[in-house]
Amino acid sequence: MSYNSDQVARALQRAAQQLTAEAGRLNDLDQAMGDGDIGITLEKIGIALADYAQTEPVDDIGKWLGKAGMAANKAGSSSYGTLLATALMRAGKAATGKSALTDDDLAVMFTAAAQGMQERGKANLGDKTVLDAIFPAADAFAAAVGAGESGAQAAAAALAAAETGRDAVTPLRSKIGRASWVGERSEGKIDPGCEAFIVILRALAQ
Amino acid sequence: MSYNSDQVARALQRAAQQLTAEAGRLNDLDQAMGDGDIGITLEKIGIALADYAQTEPVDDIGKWLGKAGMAANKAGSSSYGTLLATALMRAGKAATGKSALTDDDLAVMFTAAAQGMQERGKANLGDKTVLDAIFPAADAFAAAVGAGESGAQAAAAALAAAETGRDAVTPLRSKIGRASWVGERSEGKIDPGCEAFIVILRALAQ
Amino acid sequence: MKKILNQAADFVNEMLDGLLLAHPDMLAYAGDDPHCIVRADAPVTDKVALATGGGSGHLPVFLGYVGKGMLDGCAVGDVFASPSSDQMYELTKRISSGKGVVYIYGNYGGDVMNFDMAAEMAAMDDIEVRTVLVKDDVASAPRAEAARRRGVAGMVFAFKVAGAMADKGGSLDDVVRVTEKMLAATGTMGVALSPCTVPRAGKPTFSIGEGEMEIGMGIHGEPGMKRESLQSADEITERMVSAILDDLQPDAGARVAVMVNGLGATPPEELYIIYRKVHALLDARDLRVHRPYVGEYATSMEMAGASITLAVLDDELAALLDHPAHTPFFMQV
Amino acid sequence: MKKILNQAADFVNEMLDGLLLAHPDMLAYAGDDPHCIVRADAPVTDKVALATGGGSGHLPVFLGYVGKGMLDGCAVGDVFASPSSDQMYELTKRISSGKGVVYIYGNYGGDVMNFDMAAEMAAMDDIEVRTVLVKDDVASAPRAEAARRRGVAGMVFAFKVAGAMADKGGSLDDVVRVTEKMLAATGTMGVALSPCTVPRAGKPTFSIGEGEMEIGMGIHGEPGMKRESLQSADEITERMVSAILDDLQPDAGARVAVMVNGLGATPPEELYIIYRKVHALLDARDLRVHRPYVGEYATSMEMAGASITLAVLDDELAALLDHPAHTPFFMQV
Ligand SMILES: Nc1ncnc2c1ncn2[C@@H]1O[C@H](COP(=O)(O)OP(=O)(O)O)[C@@H](O)[C@H]1O
Ligand SMILES: Nc1ncnc2c1ncn2[C@@H]1O[C@H](COP(=O)(O)OP(=O)(O)O)[C@@H](O)[C@H]1O
Ligand SMILES: [Mg+2]
Ligand SMILES: [Mg+2]
Ligand SMILES: [Mg+2]
Ligand SMILES: [Mg+2]
Repeated sequence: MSYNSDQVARALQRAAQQLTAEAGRLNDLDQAMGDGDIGITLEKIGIALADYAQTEPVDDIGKWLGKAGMAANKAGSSSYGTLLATALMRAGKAATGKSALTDDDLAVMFTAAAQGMQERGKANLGDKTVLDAIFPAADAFAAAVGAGESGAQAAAAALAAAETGRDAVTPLRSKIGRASWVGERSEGKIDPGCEAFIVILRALAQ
Repeated sequence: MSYNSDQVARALQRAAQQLTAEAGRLNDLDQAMGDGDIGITLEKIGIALADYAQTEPVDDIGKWLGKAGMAANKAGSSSYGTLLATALMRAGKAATGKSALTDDDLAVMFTAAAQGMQERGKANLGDKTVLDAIFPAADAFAAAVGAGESGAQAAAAALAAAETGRDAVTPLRSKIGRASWVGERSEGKIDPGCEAFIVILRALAQ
Repeated sequence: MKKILNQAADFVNEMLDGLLLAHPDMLAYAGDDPHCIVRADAPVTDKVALATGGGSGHLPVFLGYVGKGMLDGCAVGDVFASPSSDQMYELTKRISSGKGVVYIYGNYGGDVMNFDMAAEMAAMDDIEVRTVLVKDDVASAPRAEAARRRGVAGMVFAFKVAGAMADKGGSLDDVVRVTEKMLAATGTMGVALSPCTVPRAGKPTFSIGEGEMEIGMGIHGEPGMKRESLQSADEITERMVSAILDDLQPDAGARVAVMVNGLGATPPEELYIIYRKVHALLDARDLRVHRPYVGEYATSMEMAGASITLAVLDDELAALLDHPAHTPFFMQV
Repeated sequence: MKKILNQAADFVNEMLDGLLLAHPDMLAYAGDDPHCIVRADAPVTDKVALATGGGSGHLPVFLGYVGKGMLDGCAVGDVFASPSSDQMYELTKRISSGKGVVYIYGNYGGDVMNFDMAAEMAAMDDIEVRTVLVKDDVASAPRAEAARRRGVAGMVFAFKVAGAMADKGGSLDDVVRVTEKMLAATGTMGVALSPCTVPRAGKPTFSIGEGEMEIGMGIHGEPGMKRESLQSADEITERMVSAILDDLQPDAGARVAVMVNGLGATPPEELYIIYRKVHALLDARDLRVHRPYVGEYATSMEMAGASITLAVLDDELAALLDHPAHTPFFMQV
């Protein structure tokens, strides 16, 4: 299946609105083992991106996504905000020049986004960060697309993989970022970055 | 009746102990319309006076009371502490050279104490201060002694007059000191200084 | 009560010990009683000596302003309690260099009674003592009863001009004159959002709801004139500034010194939000800010809230305010 | 949430406005974005420029240290949130005078990622940027994982020596060298007694019982390493000093700079009670206090608690620490 620029803009808008809607819940997760601002950041980013998606006409989808990343960084630049901005910029870079996207394109962009987050934040898998949700999700998406499944099926597989990834690290102790400083008290608590990523993915998959 | 130096020392000790015992309750009164320290002050003074009365032998009762006043001022020098110290010093001055006290002496000392408080604090009757308890009490004491009543009867009359004085000003607005700054909120609240004086008087009268 | 302390009874003495260990170049004990503290170089020859005193729990008030260009000594009471007349008298003897001593302190019953007693004792030693009472809190009584007003943050301006005049070699009369002139032109008003706890009492001075504030509170954790629902920073500021200006009645074009003072728990961020509005309000009335002081100058331990002090300056007062000073809590070059 | 503010969303911008209105002689906006603030006289010719940045809510950190003898500029984020890489980049261009720029800031993910991005952008303009990360909190990770430690009050010592070296005309290498040397010899630890509230969040960062404290907390209202029952000032101090000295391992006889820092609501009285014990503990280990700083240097709005920072000095560091500085919140002559 192929997605036109309108569909891409609407998908970004859905994700943006969902971040705003779930900001409070996400913030509570960050309050439990961080500084309680991921929701504040994501609300600001959600508002900025919804505005961007509504007002900025899409021509080159790649460039459009890249600029969305820059708008996100301006709006909210906590760790997660910056990682999200980087992911958007990298996904955009992987789609430069395109006016429509295939499922294969999406798979490539998904992986580029994950790698961008990894390079910017220098965390490892298992450190209990968003990486533990986005990498399995990107892999599952690519595998499903490779196996000829539909975009919707691939998205469902990615979502399931992200949730499994999130749950797998929940019992662990955070090894990087603010949550690492609360030590053993991070054990058993959901990583807010994983959860925020799932919120985004669910909105995109709709 | 006549009181020897032992009895005077024991009376001071009783008053001192009672101040310490009732410090918490008195403090709550000051908290309601002042800065919540009259009990702290009176506890410190109570401890210092109890110690003084126990260790300092009485020879000249007047001088002994004067020095008790100085010890009180060192121990606690809030408004009430200073007024109490002044009262002790003035009562002492009125009894200089005596090794025993008559009820007439007590009447004179009582009035000197009240006047000392008035001169030091420059308040007027009706301002809602300790003066509104001590002046009626001193007057009642002198009147009873003048009418040939016993010391115990005179003390009971003084106590009743102090209580009536306290109750008469309770509905009023404080006109001087910290309580005056809470304005109308002082109305209906018992003046802690009146109450503290009644505690002392009751202990002395025993 | 949630405080970092050892025994409540040792609170003041240990605080003093820490202060003197940290600032041995600036402060010294006057003698055996740790509650009498003087400039390290006291007595300063041929200078009018300035003394203050009052309860603890207000740092930088009072002790924090002892030093070059400000005060010569301070008698320190227990938390929110007056020091004793003996302590004030000892202090007076220790700082006097023969040019006279000025007592500058807040108008509180206990302090007034004890300083008056100390002045009587000092007179017997032929030390000339003059008293200037600080009564800057416009909320504590109407102008007609100004003698009843209490002293709050405005006392810092009094210390500053008195200290500068003494530092410049002014006479006893000069020092008293400029201090009184400054105070006649100074007004303060405050709001409290939370109470504080006297260590020995162990419970808060008052209780207050989440959405309430005390208007016109003092710096001893005492409640204010009125309790109201919490307003915005701009509304609170406008209210305080109006009350002070109504009281001071400055001429248009006048220079005004401004102090936005935190009571303890209120962060500098909020003080600057207040200052922003003060500045705008003065601007709108054609008043010029001469020297803004934003920070903690007179506190009530961990109380949340703020006060605003305005002082209308003439050339002499402005110059005295600008004079350098160097104390543990106040530095101006 | 009990704060003096207008709209939570305006908290930072109004605070900045107030700060710049109060200190026009010292601070200026770098351009149109109010979150980029520079020394009033920036760029300073022929001087290595120093930039910092981070979330708001920590005054005097970060902005309060911009000024003569310290920093050239600061990128200001929302409360406890990193400023953006764009803002840092704009700031960098505005303060650079060609001798290089040093970024000195706390080791927090958001800040690191954004400052790294800013440095990449500046490199394209041929501005040489070097980074020194502050990681002084010994409680945030064991020494073996020191790279993971967060930056807290010790950053003030880093600003101080870097600023002094730059002020004295040092090269980019010199500035980086002394800043790294200072930080290698600096350790901090803190305790929190109460949380704080981010205005936009509207509820406290954590909840804590009457008799509890958080050991080893950060300055963002985040909980600490452990929750324990509240101890006495001496016990808390002993615990913090031991942890830092175990980490720094100073030689007997060494000179140590000391900072006893209040987190916001803790009054100076309590800080001096802590200082008293720090002094005694250092004395007992034959360590000499070089320069005690007692006050609020790095805060978390209205959080109650304190941190202790120790820095082992050699002659060069001691001289740099003693160098004069003059900023809105820090003055040394
Ligand atoms: N270095 C990193 N690499 C990848 N993810 C990270 C990193 N640091 C933090 N995160 C993610 O970001 C989330 C926290 O985001 P946020 O609240 O914005 O961080 P902060 O407030 O510490 O800047 C964490 O739950 C984690 O998933
Ligand atoms: N000027 C005064 N003259 C007489 N009594 C006074 C005066 N000021 C205060 N008082 C009495 O002292 C009591 C308060 O005592 P205290 O708590 O020691 O005062 P503060 O804390 O204001 O120094 C009041 O209840 C009142 O009875
Ligand atoms: Mg966070
Ligand atoms: Mg009282
Ligand atoms: Mg009192
Ligand atoms: Mg954050």
